[in-house]
Amino acid sequence: MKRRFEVVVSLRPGLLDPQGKAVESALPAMGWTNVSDVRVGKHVVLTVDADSEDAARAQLEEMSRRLLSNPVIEDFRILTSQEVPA
Amino acid sequence: MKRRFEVVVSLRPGLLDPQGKAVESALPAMGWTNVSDVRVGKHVVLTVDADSEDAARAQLEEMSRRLLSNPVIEDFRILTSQEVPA
Amino acid sequence: MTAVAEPLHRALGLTDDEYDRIVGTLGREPNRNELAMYGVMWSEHCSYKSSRIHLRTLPTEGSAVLVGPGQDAGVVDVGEGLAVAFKMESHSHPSAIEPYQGAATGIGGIVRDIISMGARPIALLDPLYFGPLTEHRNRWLLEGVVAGIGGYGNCIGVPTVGGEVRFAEPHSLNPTINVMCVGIAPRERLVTSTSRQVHEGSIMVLFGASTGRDGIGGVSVLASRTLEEGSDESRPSVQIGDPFAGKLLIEASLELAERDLLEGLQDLGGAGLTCATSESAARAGMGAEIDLDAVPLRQGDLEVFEILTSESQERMLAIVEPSKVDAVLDVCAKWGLATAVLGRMVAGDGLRITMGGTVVAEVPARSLADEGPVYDRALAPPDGLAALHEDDPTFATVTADPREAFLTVLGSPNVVSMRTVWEQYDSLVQGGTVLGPGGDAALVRIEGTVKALALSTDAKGRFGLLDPYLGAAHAVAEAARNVAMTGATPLAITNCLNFGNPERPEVMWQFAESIRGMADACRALDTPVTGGNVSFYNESGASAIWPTPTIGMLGLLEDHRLAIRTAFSAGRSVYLLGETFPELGGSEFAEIVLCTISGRPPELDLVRERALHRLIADAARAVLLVSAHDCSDGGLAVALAESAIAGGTGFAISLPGDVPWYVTLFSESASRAVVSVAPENAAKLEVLASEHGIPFARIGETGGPRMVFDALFEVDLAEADDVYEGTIPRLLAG
Amino acid sequence: MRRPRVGVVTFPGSLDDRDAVRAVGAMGGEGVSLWHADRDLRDVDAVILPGGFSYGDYLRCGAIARFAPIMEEVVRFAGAGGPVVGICNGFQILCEAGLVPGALIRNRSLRFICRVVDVRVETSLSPLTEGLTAGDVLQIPVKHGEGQFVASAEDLARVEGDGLVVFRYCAPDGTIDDAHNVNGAADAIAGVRNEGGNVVGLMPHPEHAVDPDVGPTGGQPLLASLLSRALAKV
Ligand SMILES: Nc1ncnc2c1ncn2[C@@H]1O[C@H](COP(=O)(O)OP(=O)(O)O)[C@@H](O)[C@H]1O
Ligand SMILES: [Mg+2]
Repeated sequence: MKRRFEVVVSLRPGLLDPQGKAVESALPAMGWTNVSDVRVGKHVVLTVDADSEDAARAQLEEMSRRLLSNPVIEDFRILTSQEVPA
Repeated sequence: MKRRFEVVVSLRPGLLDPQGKAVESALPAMGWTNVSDVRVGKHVVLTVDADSEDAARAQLEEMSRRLLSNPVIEDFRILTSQEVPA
Repeated sequence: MTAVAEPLHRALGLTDDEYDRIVGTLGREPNRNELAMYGVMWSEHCSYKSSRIHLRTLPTEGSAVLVGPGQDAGVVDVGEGLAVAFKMESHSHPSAIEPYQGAATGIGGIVRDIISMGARPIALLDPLYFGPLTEHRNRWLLEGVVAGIGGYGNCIGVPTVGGEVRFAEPHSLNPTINVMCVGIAPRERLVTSTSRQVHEGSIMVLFGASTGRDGIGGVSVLASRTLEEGSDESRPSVQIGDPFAGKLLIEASLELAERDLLEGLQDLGGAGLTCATSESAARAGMGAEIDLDAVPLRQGDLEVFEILTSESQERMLAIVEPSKVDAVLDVCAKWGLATAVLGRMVAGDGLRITMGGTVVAEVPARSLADEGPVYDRALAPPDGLAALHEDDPTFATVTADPREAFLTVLGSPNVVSMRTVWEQYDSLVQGGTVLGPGGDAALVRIEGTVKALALSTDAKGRFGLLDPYLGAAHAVAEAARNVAMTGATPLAITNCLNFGNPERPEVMWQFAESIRGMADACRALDTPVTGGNVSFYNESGASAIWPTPTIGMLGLLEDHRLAIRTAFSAGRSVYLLGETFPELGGSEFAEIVLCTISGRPPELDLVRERALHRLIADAARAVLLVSAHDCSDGGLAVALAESAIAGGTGFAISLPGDVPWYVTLFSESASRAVVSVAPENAAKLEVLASEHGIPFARIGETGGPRMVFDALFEVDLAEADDVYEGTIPRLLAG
Repeated sequence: MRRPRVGVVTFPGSLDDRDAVRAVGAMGGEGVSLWHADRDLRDVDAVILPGGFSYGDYLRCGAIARFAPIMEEVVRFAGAGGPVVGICNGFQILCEAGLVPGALIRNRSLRFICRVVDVRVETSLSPLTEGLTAGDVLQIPVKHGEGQFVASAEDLARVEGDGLVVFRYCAPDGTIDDAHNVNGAADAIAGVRNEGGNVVGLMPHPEHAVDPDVGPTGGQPLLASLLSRALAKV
């Protein structure tokens, strides 16, 4: 059974996020002075083929830990999961 | 009133995604042969200070169009929005 | 957590004696902020407490040396009113857990060492040592480290022009990541403790990134004592680099130096504010008053000790005469950098730190910066060294097929082309790269002159394991030889000394022997030590790295148009300069063909070595040479093959009948080079060689699509090229 | 006759700006440094947006630089037919500003690549190629991590149909093949121009290919062409 997942990988809170910083400091010049705390992370969408949703989810979590993120500096979050009609 | 938004910026479906392809081709070597259609995009979280949610959302959409995404190759999606307790 | 049980100072890495010493200095118990400051400043990393007495024995004087060890970087005079600052550093421990950011912040740090001398960074080099690429984790480490070095170096516009990559099992658990930066400045613009006078009342201006909870590392135990469980989650010891901020910091710092607005300039590296403020004060023989309320914070809830010890990147500390403060702030604003007037220099030697109007720490600046503990640790040679020496591969019975052996050695990851690595670096930016990666040494033109700097980094892990004295001496000799092969004259070195745990007598013995070897070689080659860095504790569980003193050599070529390359061209006569002895101990051939790392490293005649360098320099000046390439890993066979591959032309050589083929081809005897000359210049070269007392042999001719090793075997250039260029890509593909 | 003045814009994070000024000078022009925050092109005859990592290339290469004050002037200058060249990061900025078609994403290999490549000239209708003929092959270095040219199917068809391709990566003999497509660019595209033919963006670095002491010289005819175009405007 195939499921489509959305995973978000983001820098741990407290860690410097140069990208977020750059966006934040660019906005005022463009007229937006009301934006703050910008953080930029990765958004990964993928399809996992497994017997059950739990199985797929378990595998995805391991993938996220081992490949999609480096736990030393990043957290990951599985956002959504939906079955892919065969 | 401050609201925290989550925005996802992703490559247009038609375009091939080198990062996604790289993840996909790295997985089998690590023992996962059941993953497909990997796409990697950006996940932006930011706080907008505006009079109403609609106002904030309208501004965010313009920001996303003009800065956060490049309409020539990317789409954006506002995922979530929640009020930030003052 | 057991840490909670033991006394605070121990949890901070201070011994009971060191704690008593602090109490003695202060005449009272230190408060926790002061304890945190001593904890970081008296750490091995900042205080050099185990290495200091040995480092003192290194030769540091030289006619060209303007600034020796002790400051952010060494500085050498290259004439025409110009000075070159250079320094090497390790970032191994951070890279082992987060290769990209670990290596990237390593580049940021070494670059700031150079700009704090007022010099513009013009070149980077990156000697790297990993475990075998057959393991996935080692591939992940190499990919991440290389991407991180490129990610930072490429983004700040400093060309990465050289380095090296070697592989050995002990580096699987302890990747060794060294980075070297070279910068240039007009002599009068140098910002050194001797060239600039700091005055009482001078202002300390902090500029660059804001301060966050970065690299608090060990000191975070202080936090875990005051905050609930798991709170240290938010106190990561890994720093994130911001190369864009780093680039702005370079431009702002250099503009400050150019406009003569500085009395002093210090980068914030290890131990952050604590180190920068105490060193600035101690160097000026003064005290300082610091107000932490002025420090721009990234997050609000930092504790005092965190602000004092944070290693947030991309920050600098300027010492400024009061009348020039506004001008300094303007320059920083122009480059979009945050600034903070931190405090001022005062008479006496007290470092007085206040926050919210109250004194949070008050200690003698010198006691932090200069008066840390110094240890004369026990030395003892490791067991089994004698046995290793006994089992000398030189006398092994060799059954290998010569052609197979050649392709195996040429295809060894320690020998093959690292193009896959160095193509990920911008080696061209700034427009001065005469010779980039891929030859013996890099050559970088000095803008506005015809001179060029020659740069090479080298370490000899296998030799060091078998004999740390010879290992270090060979590293110096090879680095100098690489530089000399371009026609340049070796001037001075910097180094990064990578070792295991100094509290183990075997490691300390390896260290002491390496220092001895480096010192002797530097004296003999007249290349004084201008600075460096010591990285201990490259050890996990049972596995310590081999003694790895990495040498960064700086040389000068008077006219870059005289540069000699390694590439053959057709129709030339090939000479082997120097003598080949049966010396296979610790050789590439022994490791990869005979599968043993044993015996003794080759002997090293430093007088002969220097004569070879002078011969090449004279030959270059006389425009005699078409190519020159030193013999190192893989011996004569690899030197010939590399010159042939580089030039896309083959060769035919004859082999002496009375010496075993594997000695002739793979012995790693020192002080040798393969050069090629136009036939009409052969006689001149021979005369010159004799004048310098260098034995020579005309061994063959260049040309054709094949490498012909007498009647022994032949290899098509294309086949050799595939082995040489294709191996690393194939290994990385997994 | 005065030397053509070629403006080189320095954004925060620009890196090859000094190299571009030097190269223009070496080719007989006058390199004029322009500052991102100014609204003044100092009446130059041509503009170069140089390589580098403007604003760290964070978010997207060129995404932030394109909003710099001076870009309004560059857009106006281009609109008036002035010759504008974007090199590497400058190319990315031109794309972001919509001055040339397409966009540039991570290299196929996901690795930064610094290498001397062969590029084939596809048209003489650009400020860089006036002196050259389609089919000419030049040696020029590339050095980028995000140089893979992409465009939607429709845009790509238009780019090809209207002959907007100025350079392609090629083999030394000029043939186009995947092996020499250094970053996986669509149709091996290394450089494109606008419909007006006065704005061109390319990933290779001509400013690093004029001095024989430090590399190939494939950039010389390109900068020579730019200078004569600039002169024509004088
Ligand atoms: N990590 C690296 N970064 C940059 N250049 C490198 C790197 N590794 C190897 N090189 C380059 O490859 C060439 C060969 O390196 P090396 O094998 O160490 O030469 P040698 O044996 O003469 O010391 C040198 O020009 C060196 O600068
Ligand atoms: Mg070397």
